[in-house]
Amino acid sequence: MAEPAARPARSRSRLGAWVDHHLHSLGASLGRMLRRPWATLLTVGVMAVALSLPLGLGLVLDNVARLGGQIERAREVTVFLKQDVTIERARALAGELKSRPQVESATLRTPDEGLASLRAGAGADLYAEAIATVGENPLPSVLIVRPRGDERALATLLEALPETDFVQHDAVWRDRLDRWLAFGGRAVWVLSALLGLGALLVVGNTVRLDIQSRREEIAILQSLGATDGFIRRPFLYLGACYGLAAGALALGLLTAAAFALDAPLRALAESYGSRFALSGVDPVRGLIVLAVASALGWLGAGVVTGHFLRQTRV
Amino acid sequence: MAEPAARPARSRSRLGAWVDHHLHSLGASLGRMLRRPWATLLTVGVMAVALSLPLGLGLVLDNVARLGGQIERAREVTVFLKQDVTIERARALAGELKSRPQVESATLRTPDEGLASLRAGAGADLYAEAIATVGENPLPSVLIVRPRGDERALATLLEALPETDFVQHDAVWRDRLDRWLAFGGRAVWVLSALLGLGALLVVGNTVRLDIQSRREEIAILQSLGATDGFIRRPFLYLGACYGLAAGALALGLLTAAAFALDAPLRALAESYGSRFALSGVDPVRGLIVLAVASALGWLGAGVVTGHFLRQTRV
Amino acid sequence: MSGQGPTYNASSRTEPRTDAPMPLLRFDNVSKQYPGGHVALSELSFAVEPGEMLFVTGHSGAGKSTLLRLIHLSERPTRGAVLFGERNLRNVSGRGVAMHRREVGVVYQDHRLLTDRSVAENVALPLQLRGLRRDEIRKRVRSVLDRVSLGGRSEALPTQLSAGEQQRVGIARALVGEPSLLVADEPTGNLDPTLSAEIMALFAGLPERGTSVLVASHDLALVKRMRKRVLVLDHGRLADDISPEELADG
Amino acid sequence: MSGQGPTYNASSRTEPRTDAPMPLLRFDNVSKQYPGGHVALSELSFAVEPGEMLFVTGHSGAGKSTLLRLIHLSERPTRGAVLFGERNLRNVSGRGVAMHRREVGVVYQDHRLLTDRSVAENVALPLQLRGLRRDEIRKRVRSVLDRVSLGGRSEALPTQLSAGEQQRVGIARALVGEPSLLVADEPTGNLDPTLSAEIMALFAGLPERGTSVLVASHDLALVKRMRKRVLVLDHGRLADDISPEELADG
Ligand SMILES: Nc1ncnc2c1ncn2[C@@H]1O[C@H](COP(=O)(O)OP(=O)(O)OP(=O)(O)O)[C@@H](O)[C@H]1O
Ligand SMILES: Nc1ncnc2c1ncn2[C@@H]1O[C@H](COP(=O)(O)OP(=O)(O)OP(=O)(O)O)[C@@H](O)[C@H]1O
Ligand SMILES: [Mg+2]
Ligand SMILES: [Mg+2]
Repeated sequence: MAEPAARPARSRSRLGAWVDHHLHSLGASLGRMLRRPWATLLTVGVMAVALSLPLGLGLVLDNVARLGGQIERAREVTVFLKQDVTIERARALAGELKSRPQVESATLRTPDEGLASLRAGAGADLYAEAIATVGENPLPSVLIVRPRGDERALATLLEALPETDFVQHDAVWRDRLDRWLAFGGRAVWVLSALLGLGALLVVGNTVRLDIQSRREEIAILQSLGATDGFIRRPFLYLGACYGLAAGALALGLLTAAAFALDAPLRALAESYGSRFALSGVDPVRGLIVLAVASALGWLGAGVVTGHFLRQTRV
Repeated sequence: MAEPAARPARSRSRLGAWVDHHLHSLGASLGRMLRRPWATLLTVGVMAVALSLPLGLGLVLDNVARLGGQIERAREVTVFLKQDVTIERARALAGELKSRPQVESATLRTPDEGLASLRAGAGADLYAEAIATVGENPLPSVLIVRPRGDERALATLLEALPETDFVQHDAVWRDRLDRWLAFGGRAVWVLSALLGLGALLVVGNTVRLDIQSRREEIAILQSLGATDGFIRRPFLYLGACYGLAAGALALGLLTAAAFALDAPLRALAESYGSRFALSGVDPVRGLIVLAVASALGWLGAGVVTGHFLRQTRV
Repeated sequence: MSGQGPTYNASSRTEPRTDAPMPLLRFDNVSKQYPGGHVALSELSFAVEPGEMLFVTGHSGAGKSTLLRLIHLSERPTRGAVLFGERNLRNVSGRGVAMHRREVGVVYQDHRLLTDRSVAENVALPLQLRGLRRDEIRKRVRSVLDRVSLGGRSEALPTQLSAGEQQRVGIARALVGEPSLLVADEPTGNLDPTLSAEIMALFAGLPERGTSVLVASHDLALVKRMRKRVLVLDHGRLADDISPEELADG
Repeated sequence: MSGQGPTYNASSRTEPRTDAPMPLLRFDNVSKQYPGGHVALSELSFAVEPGEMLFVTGHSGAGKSTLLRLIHLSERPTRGAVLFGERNLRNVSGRGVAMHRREVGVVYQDHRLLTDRSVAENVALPLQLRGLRRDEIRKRVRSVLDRVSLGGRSEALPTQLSAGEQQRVGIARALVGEPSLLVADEPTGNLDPTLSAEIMALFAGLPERGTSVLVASHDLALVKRMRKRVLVLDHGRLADDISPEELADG
């Protein structure tokens, strides 16, 4: 068969032409996006929303867990001793408890100390004020025990002490928070999967419609001997560009939201006496988000283009 | 000029043809949606998300406000009387307060009653238990006053009474809730506007791409003498259908979410001793949502089609 | 052939004559320059009588399609006026454009069929746009498809047709509305000689039915055989206006 | 003209002969029935030698375009085999289809140009697909556009061209890759007689440059003038296979 005379030039410039073509595809994809700024903004915006919802929820949960962690680190079991236990006995008990392996620390709060702290924080509690105005000190000695490991076992143990009147610990509250956090974590995963799929669909749909409106062009290129790879490439780049832009937009939105919420939340937390600063998206996670978003875009474009190309088989 | 011979038949069947054409346009729009079920699902899905976010947030705020309202209705000003005020004097004071126009009701809680209620709710409060175990009753008499109108003025008034030791009311907490609710309400409006615009854009973009891939067809119809109305109509129907479907989906999503959240929320509320049931979307609001969504779809399609048609002017 | 410049086969119509019958179509010193700067037509003047059939011919790029586009309002002239009956097309806009196009049947050089509708549906379009009843439409479509020898393929899609068949669908679509003027751009470019002759015979019969016909064609053999008036374009200028009598003589 | 049924202008090639030079293209009892049930080609057999130029003619709907589509792998035969050199096109799929199409230049009846790229970019496509260097591409495109008299319009968009100009862009695009076979579907349907003759002369010069040429055309006058081998199709059957000598005699 007569070979086209171009053969020698062909191998010489293969790599150059390959790079050329890839750069051209990338440039064409960017060009297509920029030539239709509104449509691009829309696609990217919708994708960014889809990406930022699970990201945002994830951040909220992170912060709540961090708050929970702070509380957990400060968790305490409060042991109210019987009225007839002397301060000396109480002090000895505290020393004894401290030596146990399940106990991190044990502090005694005498009735006098209790009254003093009540006076200092006056008005915070309905009856505390009332007690504070009473002449006689009706308060018992209190041991504040910080557990090492599971505090529920320790609480049962402390309750069994003969000196103990009753034991108070915040297991119920913490159980509840843990359960909500676990639920929230699962919700984030489900939401991430769903909205990740959504992002994929958004890119896929955009690329699909793009292909639809260019099917004539694609048919012509195919009739001139364009391979599937050649046809597919610009769409893949387009998808990845959409994904990247959407990821960047999502990060921007989250950072803006975190920035806007930080001051009021800080103020709110302070008004409850807590010192809490919102943590935003760290750079590593940001890069991961960008990579995943680009990959989703690429994937969505690839699936749709592949589907279309299979339909054009003769 | 020679008139087409069809003229007589024309006027006879004008209305029929008009109805025919509208039905055909509607049918064609539905057909286009059904022939591309995935793309349709995607468009409708994205629009539904855009619609359900502000709707969902609105529902949440509604419920919170309702909760806040319940609390408000149960709002009380608690007046701690001085230790030296006798029960008789306290009872007389309660009677006197009840006759004032700013006061809805005033109830006396004697020290004994206070102690009894403390014993009943033992363990709930750190020092309450301690007091409850004390032999002597250190508690003062307490008046629980339910205000009519602004309770802050009443609180100031009550504080000025010679018998009053101090006054407690939940103005700070309620102020905070009110401010959050107001903020939330504004956020819902902004979000509604933004995401309503988003829904418009989604439909607009879908219709735009649809037009893009049919511009050849449109050009041919125009060259045969199709009016702008004729060209526009199927797209308008398409937009309205998208909007309607998206509205219905959004309502479905919200109802499902409300249903899924109702049981755990109810359990949670009960564990805090509250009796709270989530309220969902009522039918009237549902119809409004459907109408607005359809209108948004119609509008989005109209804007885009109009823009396209202006470009094809000779 | 007559000399250079526009000449008219009947009386001269450069100055309006109130007593003469109104020409169906009149070009008055029309020039067309495309946005790129390309001058496709320059200072073109001629008139077409109701019930006339004539040809436009000229080399590739001479401006034949441009001339037809001006009549059909797909393009606007840069200078000069195109008059359709009493209507100056310069003043037609918006809805008027659509209404004007319904009065002019067009056969495009590239067919321009809707690929997702059957042959019958394509041909029915002009009637649907006018709001005719369905049974009326069906009857007319059937009859016109028979006239272009496509009666058997009315349910096929355009993509399932050969180029010549597509061209005949385009012709049928232009005919079905019984327009007062039919403009056809190379209507036999994809037809074999036998079919070309048939279609030309069909066109030649239209003036009797009240439709004037303007055909752009390269096919000089065909044009000469028809013995109709011929406008010859050369680089956008009217190089010649040959009457049927001259053709018979030559 | 010879009688009915397939006849070959050189020796008979129905039975393979190992000593004879391999034909460039061979149809072996090829039939094509479109999904709708329409039989476009039936039991077609013929061969094309390397360096040969021949015409396919026949009425509208005879199957000319279908025949060319089979060569170019736009369609697959229902029965029979199409061989391109040693390659049985039945066994070509996937990437092979693309590679095959690069070896065959095609001129489409409906031009099929990319409307958003300039004339030069359209013509450059086949070379870009083969990965040629940019300056090489530019040089070749310029030369081929000159050969179809479009040197001055290389920066225009296809929509800014007349139909005949578009057709010549399509021809240039098919020529630029110097394919081993050029198939052209009605390449002069939109060209005036002078240009048609020029293009045909250009085609006639291709066999010397190593490109065989297969042209489908209705234009019997043109076909006869060329004095090349002519395949006559009639309702999908090979009605005649006329050698140049026979044409010279007739
Ligand atoms: N995709 C298709 N599906 C069904 N039938 C088709 C298809 N393409 C072509 N045909 C039919 O096959 C027959 C041959 O078509 P083809 O296009 O090969 O004819 P042709 O000789 O090129 O005609 P023309 O000169 O009009 O271009 C025609 O009757 C046509 O209707
Ligand atoms: N949209 C356009 N923009 C710029 N130039 C154009 C446009 N359309 C046509 N032209 C140019 O105007 C000239 C006349 O074009 P036209 O299509 O009228 O020619 P034609 O006589 O119909 O030719 P053909 O016989 O090849 O169809 C050509 O040189 C063409 O390049
Ligand atoms: Mg033309
Ligand atoms: Mg053909």
